[in-house]
Amino acid sequence: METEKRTLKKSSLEKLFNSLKGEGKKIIAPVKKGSIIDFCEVSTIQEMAEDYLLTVQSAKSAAFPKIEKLFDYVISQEGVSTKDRNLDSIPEMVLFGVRPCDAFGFDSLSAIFNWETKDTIYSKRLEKLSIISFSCNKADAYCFCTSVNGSPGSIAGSDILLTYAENDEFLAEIITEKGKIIAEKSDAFEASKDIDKSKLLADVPVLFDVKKVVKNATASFDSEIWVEQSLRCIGCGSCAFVCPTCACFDIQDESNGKQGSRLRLWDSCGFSLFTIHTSGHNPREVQSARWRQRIMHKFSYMPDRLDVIGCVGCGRCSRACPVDMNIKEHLIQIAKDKI
Amino acid sequence: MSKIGVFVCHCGENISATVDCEKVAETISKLPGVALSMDYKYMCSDPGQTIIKEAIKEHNLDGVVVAACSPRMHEPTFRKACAEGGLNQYLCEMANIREHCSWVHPRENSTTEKAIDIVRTMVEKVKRNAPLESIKVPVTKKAMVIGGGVAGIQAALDIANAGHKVVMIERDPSIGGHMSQLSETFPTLDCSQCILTPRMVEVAQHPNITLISYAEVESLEGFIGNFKVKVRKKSKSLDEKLCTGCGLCTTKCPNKKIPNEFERGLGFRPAIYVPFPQAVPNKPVIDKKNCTYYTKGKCRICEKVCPTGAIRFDQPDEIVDIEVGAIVLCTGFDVKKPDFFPEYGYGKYKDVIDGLQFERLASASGPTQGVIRRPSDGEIPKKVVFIACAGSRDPAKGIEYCSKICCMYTAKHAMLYKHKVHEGTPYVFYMDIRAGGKMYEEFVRRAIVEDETQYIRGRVSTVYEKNGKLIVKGVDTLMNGRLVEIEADLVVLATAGVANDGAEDLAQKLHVSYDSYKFFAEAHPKLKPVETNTAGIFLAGACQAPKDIPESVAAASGAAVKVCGLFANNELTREPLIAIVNREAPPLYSNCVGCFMCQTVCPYQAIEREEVKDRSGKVIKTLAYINPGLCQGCGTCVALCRSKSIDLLGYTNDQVYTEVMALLND
Amino acid sequence: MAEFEPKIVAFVCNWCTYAGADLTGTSRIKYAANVKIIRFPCTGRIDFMLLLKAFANGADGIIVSGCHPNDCHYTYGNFHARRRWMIFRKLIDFAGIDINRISFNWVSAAEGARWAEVVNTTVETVRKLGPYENYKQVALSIYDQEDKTHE
Amino acid sequence: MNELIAKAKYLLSSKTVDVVIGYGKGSGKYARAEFIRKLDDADKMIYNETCIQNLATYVQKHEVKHLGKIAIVANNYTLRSLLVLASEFQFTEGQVLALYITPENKIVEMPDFKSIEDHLATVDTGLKPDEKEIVDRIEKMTVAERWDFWQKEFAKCFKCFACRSSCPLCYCTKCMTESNQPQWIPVAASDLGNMEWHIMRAMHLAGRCVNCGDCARACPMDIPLNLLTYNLIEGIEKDFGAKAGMKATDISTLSTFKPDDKENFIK
Repeated sequence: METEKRTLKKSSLEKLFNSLKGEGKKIIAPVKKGSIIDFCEVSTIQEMAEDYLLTVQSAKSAAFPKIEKLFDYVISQEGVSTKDRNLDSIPEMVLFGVRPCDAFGFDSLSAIFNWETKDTIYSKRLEKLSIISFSCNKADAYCFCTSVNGSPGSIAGSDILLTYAENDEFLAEIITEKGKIIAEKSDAFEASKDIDKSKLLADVPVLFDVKKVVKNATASFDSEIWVEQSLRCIGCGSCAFVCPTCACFDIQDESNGKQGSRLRLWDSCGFSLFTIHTSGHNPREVQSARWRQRIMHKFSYMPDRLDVIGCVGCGRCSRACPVDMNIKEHLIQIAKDKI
Repeated sequence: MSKIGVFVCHCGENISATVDCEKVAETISKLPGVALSMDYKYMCSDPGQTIIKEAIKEHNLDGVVVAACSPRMHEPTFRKACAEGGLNQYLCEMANIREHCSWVHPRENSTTEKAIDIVRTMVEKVKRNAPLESIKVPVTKKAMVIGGGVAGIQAALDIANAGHKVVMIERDPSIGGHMSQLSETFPTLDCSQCILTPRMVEVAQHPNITLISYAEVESLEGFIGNFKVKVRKKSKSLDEKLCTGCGLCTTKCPNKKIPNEFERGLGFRPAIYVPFPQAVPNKPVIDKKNCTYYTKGKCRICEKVCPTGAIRFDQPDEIVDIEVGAIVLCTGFDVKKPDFFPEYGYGKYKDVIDGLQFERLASASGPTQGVIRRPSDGEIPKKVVFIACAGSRDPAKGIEYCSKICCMYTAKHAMLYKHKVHEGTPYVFYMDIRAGGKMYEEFVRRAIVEDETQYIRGRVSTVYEKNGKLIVKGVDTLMNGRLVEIEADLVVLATAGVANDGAEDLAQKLHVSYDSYKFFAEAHPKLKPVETNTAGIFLAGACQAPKDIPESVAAASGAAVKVCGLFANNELTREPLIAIVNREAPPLYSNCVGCFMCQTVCPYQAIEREEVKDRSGKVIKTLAYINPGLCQGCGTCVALCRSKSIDLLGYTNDQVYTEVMALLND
Repeated sequence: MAEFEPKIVAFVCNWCTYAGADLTGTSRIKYAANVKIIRFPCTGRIDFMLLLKAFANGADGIIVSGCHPNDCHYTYGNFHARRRWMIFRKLIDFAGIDINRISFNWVSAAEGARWAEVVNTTVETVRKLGPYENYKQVALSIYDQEDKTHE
Repeated sequence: MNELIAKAKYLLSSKTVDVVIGYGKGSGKYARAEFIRKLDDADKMIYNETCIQNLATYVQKHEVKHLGKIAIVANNYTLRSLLVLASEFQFTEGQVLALYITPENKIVEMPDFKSIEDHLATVDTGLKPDEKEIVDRIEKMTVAERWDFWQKEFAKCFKCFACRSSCPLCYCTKCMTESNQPQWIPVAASDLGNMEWHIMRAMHLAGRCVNCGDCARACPMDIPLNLLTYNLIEGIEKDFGAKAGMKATDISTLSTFKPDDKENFIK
């Protein structure tokens, strides 16, 4: 649908929130948890973090939780009987106050999960998910959304995008049907005023030409650069786990021997055993090969096969990295003519 | 799915009285992987065992659980039955529903429920059992006896007479040990030399015994059945093949004033010498520290006089490798040195001597031809004071134990003295008289009654010299602590028996453990008195703790039997319930990262280093390797291993983990 | 309401406590049926993870028992185990696990009566403490974890 | 820090080592590890209060090992980690040259274990007062409070294993949590999986942890993992008089015993 512009008074934000709550939706919003800010379920708008740039974790868990039950099983003398999970148990959820980069992240996620066959559970979660995002009016040195086809005010992936304007108002963009329904039900929005959105957004300079990254990465499988860049990397999974677009998972059974559940769990290509074969052979034996995989997957394989970039430039991986593997720097380096 | 057979035993009424065996069998029959579950009155009876054997064939079972008594009772029985039924015996487990259930609980549902839990747990375990083959280790049927004292001699002869080769290593130039220094022996007072010498000769002449005297162990490698011992043959400066033992050299040696060790310094010997007349082998060695040629570079008289030209001044030490299957340690003991008793003036006053010195004085072959003469002036002492527990049972001196033999030899000394010096008076200061042993108490009585030895129960505080007499000050605790002062002509200390110098060093070379007194430690104080905790290495005699002759000999024969038992088969078979380090395909090779924290927890030194090499021979990885010959299967390394690279067959991680789950999840 | 019957697992060594428990049986000494024994060659073999696993699988209490010091069939196994427990016990206590639910003992092959006593006292202690609810909840969490994603 | 840069250049040009592992300016709070192999790169090197990562972690890293002989900028934690690694036969004397930087910013070369041991013997390696204080605070809680405290913390964990990867002593090629016969620890980052993982990890560091605190710093969810090991370090020193990483020949606390180890809970 055509994006509708409206206005939302800051004072009406709670009205919007409560109307969503009123519909019995599960509302997930940034919350201050001790020293960090993370996405948590909230029941009042006051629980939301006052002032935040980004949460430590991305919003992906709303559609791709760190643990997803696929089915239950029981072993008896007759054999194994399975019980599919009940999709109706998946709740109506709202991501409230996420950033455009997070919303944008779901595009790449969906591209992966619904690549050849549609992933029912993921899609069901997405279907029941509404995203009300807030544009960024500030950014930090790790942000680079503008270099990867994103923007602090991008509407991609959101149902409603709110951009804070002066005099306690938000410029509200109702992007989808879902958004429209929410807006109508809430009755919190007012007629649009003529506001220049671009002035309200954080300034995130474009640092590299992503097309060059794609071109160079694809052309440099055997480059020394991967070794150079990854010497510091200690092979943990923090980058992948906070990433909005990392979709690698592991399938595991949890059981007490007689009955159990099959689970889908987050996994990371950075782990040394990620690709190890039963034979003992590991096609990505060293960390440099795993680092290359991480970059190539996002900037070569995904554009090539799924026609999306596997990165939204949120910079979470760099913030989370214990050894300061700053992806922005590495991408700038890769974008250089010769690598 | 596995095919487990479960056999629930009523044990007559013993189990069925409180456990509903039918219900147990019936419930278990519903478990996944259970092909057959039945109950029977007496599983251990012949018909019971036959049922199992036939069921294995009929249902083609791949695991058996016998729910009956304790595995400590009948596991061997049922494993044997399974083996006869064509099932690997380690695929049979027992569920203990008698000792641990029916006998300790009343007839209630809970008891039957518990029985079901126990059986279910073993069913889950046995599903994860692997067929195991007992370990076979080849055995080198040759023993090494280290130490040529009476214990060593006994052990060597027993093993040799059983038809096995024996190599005897003796540190000194001659075998015989302390017993050869003794005059008479308690409680029979028969001459020590007379009973020992024939045995010494027998050793030398025995076709199965190779005697290597004047030699010491350098190092030990290998494990039970397969030891490699490096032995240093100290240079005797002599070609033993040429030497006839005529002894001319010893008479012609100009340097004759060297204190004689054998005589405990009460006599002298030349630089080239035979320790004592009945020495075996009876060929001299040159004492390099005292030989004029070695010290000053000239002399060589012995070389000149030797009729066969056997002297070899340039002879080097020789290192020989000897492969043996078992080792018997008989390195004996020593007695406390003079400096240990300043208060008794030992080392200060010539006439304060120790027990062994008295033995020499009393010995017909000794420096005084058996006449008791005191060292200072050769006078015959009129009053002799024997001080028992000189050092022993004295925490202040760091020796808390009882040296055990002193009470008896002190009584013997008193008697010998009295027999030789009728007018003399022997005094004995003692703490307690410990005369446990056949005819021992009677012996001490004789010393007191017939030979009028004055036994004074009390300690001696000091001994000092006053105009030619030794004043012994002590108390008589039986006369409520009355001070006693004796003007003695000779004082004999029953010095504490202690571990040999270098015992610790030897123990470390052989990987046998030793106690805080440096005596070698037995594997179990009651049930394994002659074994060490290194399989294949045995103990005999006073290297373990002070022992008298009969004890040493008994222990020696015990050790010899253990060795013969080991040699009874060409291979030794061991239960395969041992730890193993996992192996993976390259490039990992194993989960083991070679931290070797397991090495220090192993009580058996079973964990070795194994190097994984590439084709070029370059070491890629160093891994732990567990020697199946040494591992006893305690599993301490398994629990410690962080990467879970070690597992214990029969109690694998998978098995015990499953047991926990099965026990708690019905 | 029926009295709470705690589930208790006993990790014992083969040579002392297991034999001791056999003796309890041969002496026909009665004790609570709540305790079930798992046999190990030696206390040194008992992995600390197994204790956690017992709780995770619904045990309310645990008994660990082996040879008295110096009596170990393998000479040192129980000494190593003792150190392990000294450290592990402090750690899990610090992590908020209730160490009163774990009873560590030395029971020799001759102490049949003592085994019965160890079992009965442990059962009583744990019965007073009640079911180990918060651990059970955490253990079951695995099956409904996804709902806790945004807690 | 020019002295350090000069030292690095000398070590490289004189072929004493093939790589100098040091610190360079980071993009965040902390300095980052730099692997200096070319002389010009040495100019990147810095040393200041932001340089706290325990670089000993890299000594075990496959790619770094293969760079050749290593010089490593070290603080006391790094030195102790090196000695623990040495006592566990993870590298041999002479493979690693430690460049210890004194509080006065003087560089001390420590080419062998003895020099490291002698130095450590002179420094205070005990828990810092603030560390003690936190441990005491938690110990003072009731069991229930401690349980809640840790459950809240563990719930944050998503098993990225940054704690493990950042720890110089977590060098197993296949961690216990990855051994799956049996699957000791649930793979899922569930409450149980997380608790068991963190307790297991702490236990595997008992008597080995040198208290560098990198596990806690590495955790993206800010779980105070180092508290678990603080608590162990305290107890192990009290009960066994042991302290990790003081000698290259040390035997780890859990790999040995004393017949007279004193406890009060085994009945």
